[in-house]
Amino acid sequence: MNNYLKEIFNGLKSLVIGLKVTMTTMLTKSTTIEWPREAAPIPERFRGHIMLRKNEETGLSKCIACGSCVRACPSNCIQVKGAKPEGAKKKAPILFQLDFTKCSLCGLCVESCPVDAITFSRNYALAGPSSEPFATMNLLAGLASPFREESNEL
Amino acid sequence: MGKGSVVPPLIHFAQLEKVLNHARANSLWPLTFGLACCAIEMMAAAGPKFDLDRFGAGAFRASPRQADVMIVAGTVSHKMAETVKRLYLQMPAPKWVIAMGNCAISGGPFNLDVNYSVVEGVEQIVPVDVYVPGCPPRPEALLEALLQLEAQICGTRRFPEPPPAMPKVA
Amino acid sequence: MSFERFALDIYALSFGLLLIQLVIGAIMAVRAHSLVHCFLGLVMTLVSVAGLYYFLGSPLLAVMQIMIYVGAVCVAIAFGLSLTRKSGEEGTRKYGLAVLVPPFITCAMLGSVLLGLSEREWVGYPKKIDESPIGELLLGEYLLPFEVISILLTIAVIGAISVAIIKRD
Amino acid sequence: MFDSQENSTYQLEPVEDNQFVLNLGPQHPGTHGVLRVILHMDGEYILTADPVLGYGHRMQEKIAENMPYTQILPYMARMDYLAALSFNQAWVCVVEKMCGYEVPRRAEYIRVLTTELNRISSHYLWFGAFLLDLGAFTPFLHAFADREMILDLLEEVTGSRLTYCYFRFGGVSSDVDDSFLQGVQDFVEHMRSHLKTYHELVTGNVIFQMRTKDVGVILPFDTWGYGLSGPVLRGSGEKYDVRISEPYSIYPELDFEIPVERDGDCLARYMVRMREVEESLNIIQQTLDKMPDGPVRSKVPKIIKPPAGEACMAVETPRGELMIHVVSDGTKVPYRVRYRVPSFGNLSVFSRLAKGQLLADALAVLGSLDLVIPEVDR
Amino acid sequence: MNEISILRSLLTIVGVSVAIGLNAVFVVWLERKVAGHMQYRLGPTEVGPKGLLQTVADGLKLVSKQIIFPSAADKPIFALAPIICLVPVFVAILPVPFSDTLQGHELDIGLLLVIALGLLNTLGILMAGWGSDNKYALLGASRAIAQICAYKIPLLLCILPVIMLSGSFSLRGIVNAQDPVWYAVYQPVAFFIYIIAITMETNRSPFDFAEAESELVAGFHTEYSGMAFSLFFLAEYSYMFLASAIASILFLGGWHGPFLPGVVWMLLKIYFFLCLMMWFRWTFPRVRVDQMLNFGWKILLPFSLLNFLITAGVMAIL
Amino acid sequence: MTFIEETLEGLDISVEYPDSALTGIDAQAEVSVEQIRPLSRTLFYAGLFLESVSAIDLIADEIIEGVYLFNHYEQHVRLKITMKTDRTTPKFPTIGDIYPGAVWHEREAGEFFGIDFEGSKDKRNLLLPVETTFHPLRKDFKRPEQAGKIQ
Repeated sequence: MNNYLKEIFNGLKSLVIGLKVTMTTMLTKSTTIEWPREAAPIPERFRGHIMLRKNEETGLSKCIACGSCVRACPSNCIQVKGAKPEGAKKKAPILFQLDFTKCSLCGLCVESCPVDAITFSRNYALAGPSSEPFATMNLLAGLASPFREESNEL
Repeated sequence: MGKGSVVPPLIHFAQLEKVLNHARANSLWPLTFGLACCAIEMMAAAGPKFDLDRFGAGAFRASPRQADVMIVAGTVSHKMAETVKRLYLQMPAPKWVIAMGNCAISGGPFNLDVNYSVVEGVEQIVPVDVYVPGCPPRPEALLEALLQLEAQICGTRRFPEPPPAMPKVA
Repeated sequence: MSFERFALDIYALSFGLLLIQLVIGAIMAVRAHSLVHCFLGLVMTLVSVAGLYYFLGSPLLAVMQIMIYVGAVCVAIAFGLSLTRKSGEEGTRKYGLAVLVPPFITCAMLGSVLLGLSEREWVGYPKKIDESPIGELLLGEYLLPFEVISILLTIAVIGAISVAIIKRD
Repeated sequence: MFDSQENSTYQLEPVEDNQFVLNLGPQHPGTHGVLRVILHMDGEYILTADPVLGYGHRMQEKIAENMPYTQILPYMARMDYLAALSFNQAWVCVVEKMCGYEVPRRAEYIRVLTTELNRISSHYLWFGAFLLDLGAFTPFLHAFADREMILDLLEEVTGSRLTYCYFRFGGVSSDVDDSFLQGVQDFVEHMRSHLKTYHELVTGNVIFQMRTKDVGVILPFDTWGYGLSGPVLRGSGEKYDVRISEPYSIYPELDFEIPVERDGDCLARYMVRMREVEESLNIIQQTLDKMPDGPVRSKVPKIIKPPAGEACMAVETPRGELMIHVVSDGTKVPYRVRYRVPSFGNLSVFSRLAKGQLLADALAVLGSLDLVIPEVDR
Repeated sequence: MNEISILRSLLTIVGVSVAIGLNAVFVVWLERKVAGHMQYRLGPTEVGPKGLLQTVADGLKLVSKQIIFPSAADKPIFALAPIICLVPVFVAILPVPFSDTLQGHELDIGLLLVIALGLLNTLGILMAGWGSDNKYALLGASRAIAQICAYKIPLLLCILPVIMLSGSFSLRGIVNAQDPVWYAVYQPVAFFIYIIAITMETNRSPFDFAEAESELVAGFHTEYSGMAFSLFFLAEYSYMFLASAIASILFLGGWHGPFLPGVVWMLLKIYFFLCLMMWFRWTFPRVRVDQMLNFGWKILLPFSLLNFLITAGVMAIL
Repeated sequence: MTFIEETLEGLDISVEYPDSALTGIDAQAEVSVEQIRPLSRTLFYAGLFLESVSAIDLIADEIIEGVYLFNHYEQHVRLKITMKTDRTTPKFPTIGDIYPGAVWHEREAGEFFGIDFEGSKDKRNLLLPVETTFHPLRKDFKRPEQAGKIQ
């Protein structure tokens, strides 16, 4: 009998302690960030889809179309075609297409690039009514993300 | 209406339909349905930091009968394809589908030469309204997909465009 | 048409609807193929009877009817249903002379009721009945039978539980 | 083969009069993903439970046979997305073992630090999901609020929130900075004090105790018969943890306990995991204190060709022992890779545990096993 | 009977419907807000000011959604179940006095009526579970039937002392009988058990077996969509409202209170109970079915019986 | 005398001890098909747990090699047992009645390599759909035509 009452009492006590926790939570400030009205900070190393870096002098991409990123990619999502423009010493890409819908964001292509021409964009909220734009991303056009540009700058 | 909603509305008045569309757009109850990695980000989107419930989409329903939007979050295998289809058919019209993550869009990193098990794109099974690429996409991307779906239903976008990525301030 | 008359019509109409509901429920209770339909027919009948009590000026009886029959008895039956091994179809129905028994009983009862009523006067509204004597009688003069009945019910419940437990093992 | 009628071709055992078949999953809130369990039930009691796997099968072993060693890395994270870093670690360690690569000490410390953070985040998600199975919603989001802190920290170094691809052969892909270490330090302090509220909200709760105590008891005989590992095993009194028994990385230099409970029920498994969180905080604190300076990546050849032969490497993931068995034929593609995943063994004991249980209890047991279905299915 | 009484009845019906609807809209919103803040979140914010229109949007959406009848369903039963669930509340709320003047219909036996009609909810759940031809729904329904046995008897045994103390079955009479001191003071044990019992009665967590999401997907309403589902939703919140109103009448002195008008006091007390139930729901894990039955029979029943006997003894002596 | 030697005493099995620092395997042995059942029974009573049952398709030699990995909770010895069978009709005896956890491993190896585990009560596919007939982990496996597509 004593045990029975004790059990009930302890049980009730534990329930009250639980209620106290939720009540304190209720009174503390919520951690919600009201996106899209405000934005959470995105770390510097954030991996969006890849994009090409601009060569500051020429304004063209740094890419030399060596194809090492194509070889490094586990899921075959990069297509590069290069050609030697007339009078130039190095090859330059004429097509640099990314199939972002196959990418796993591993970063192996960025690491494999010998001239540091690839980097991660900072597009963190991509969505669209069709998968086509994501499957055929022409990274040479504009030398930035084909989506909103302003979000690419650090 | 979602791409796959075959049942026409019971009543059709332009003004009423407009009001109803706004109601639908602001109360998109997702189906509790996770397939793989992206499901965790889907949960994170419902979690405290991002809180899907702000847009009225936090009421995850376990029964497809009560859900409005199916978030296909993860890899769809051939074994699972039948179930995905059936779940979609079990949902009452009007209904929508969000393909979340690269696996759901095209098979993603598993879309390989040796592939024998993964369906390359959930659009083969169900009509998709919004695609969210990423592996996995950040929860913001799912929120953005939801807002885009909302805009699709209403015809106008009520919310601001996604803000640019802010660096962390030390 | 006077308002009085209108109200009386509404009254009569609801009464009639209740009666129809009662009959439908009763038929469903005996004729339905699935056990659950029978059960729901029974519930319908009992609720309609409660409605009749209310219309006949005894809300207490009506409420008690719902509480005891719909609440207690029907829940017990529903409990029984969920314990039954096989739900749904029974075997083939056999009709014989037995088919004549219900009509006979029905006619006899209807006749006696009509006979009894024929000497009464039809009234528009029932008189409000004072229910307090029921309580006084139950807890005074008839206390012993009342208690015996409740003990019987308790025993029945305990018996039902023990039967269920034995079946589970 | 791709006939979609597969569901109807299952040969079910005949159902007796008073029994029925309940199909739990593949979409069911209690199965944590795409697991399907065919239950034969008598009322609320389960007679037999037959898990059906493969709804998340992603050909991991076949992919590994067709990819160079480096390119398998991102796939490891997708196998167990909750403990991506442990899986990363297993893969880089096994290749390093085969090729004999050196790993700088700072890299090892960073690996352990991030892996243990990952372990805590995995345990928090489990905590939330388990309580969700028991019908409590709030602990789930409390755990998520704290988990977000870890994800923020890890995103800062790895660049992704969930499917990290951070470790490389001979080190890690990038160094950590002081602000990250400070952030971890703050997190450890916050968590040490905040863990108390978890115990107040859940552990002490009488309903929680009633739901988990003496439910789903794993008998000692079953532990090795089914090849259990991880907290599921340690909840049954076996002190087996790869970090101690087959030490790898810098674990021998660290001082930590392996929590063990004797009862083998859901509560024991719960307690093991909660105590493991504390131990992980301990480990993280030690790595922070001892963090050496130096490079984080040693030179390794670009194309990796391990000598012909084989190697086994086991690591302790949050769910138990992950063992990778690689057979190399000397080319740049492995000949055969076998993943021995912890949840596979842990799930196989479920049909034994569910027998004779109530449906609610069986789901609690399923939750307490901490399953990641794509890991089971690979 | 005259025109005024008819008008009064019509007004009552309209008033009750509006009150129940508005209350459900508000309580659902409140619940989502409370849940959000208990979980470091915000809850609905974007639809209407502070998300107040969220439930309106949900309601409109549900109304305009397709209703699916499962092919093997027992159609009449399936269709009737949500109505059976909801209608009794409308009747049961009639005798509830919200203030000295605001009452649908004064009835001597108001309390009995409320108790009797409270039982019909379970019938609706049973019909829903049976009619939808779904094993989860059927399990949910059979759980609801088992549950009713566990809470109903302690519930009645807690109401009995109140009836004995006030000597009335009329809700108005009970309120007036506790003019200076609330019965919650005289009857703390009964009050406490009553709160637990109404949590069980309204199928709220930690006793929400009939729809236990992590076990039975959505329990008895697994197969219901659109409008039919929203009726169940409405019924649940209306039952909560009704149970809270009865609780405040029985134990907290109904509309009595200083300074503010009676209706405000009554609503405050009702919302106190509603918030309490939400607080429980968002804190506790679910109890197991057999544990709940044990709890009902082994803890609630003896205590309420003891309380009842002691009350009777004390009253006999005094 | 090491733990493994002690355990395997009396069974006619020659055990090798590779360098465990390099391979992670403490002991390995190749056995004949008849020996696996008595061996695994001995191992079970010695308390070794089953890490994995799998196979390797050695297509050059036209054989399939079964690989059984055992370990011990307290002694920490990883024991690798291998067996060979021919590639056209691969057959192994089941150990599922000795190690209950082996059933799933055997079902998996069965569907992936087409190995018949004789005596096993449960030979259904584990991960692939039940009606699948190909064996994806065989080296000569070609991607089926309809893979990835749904009609």
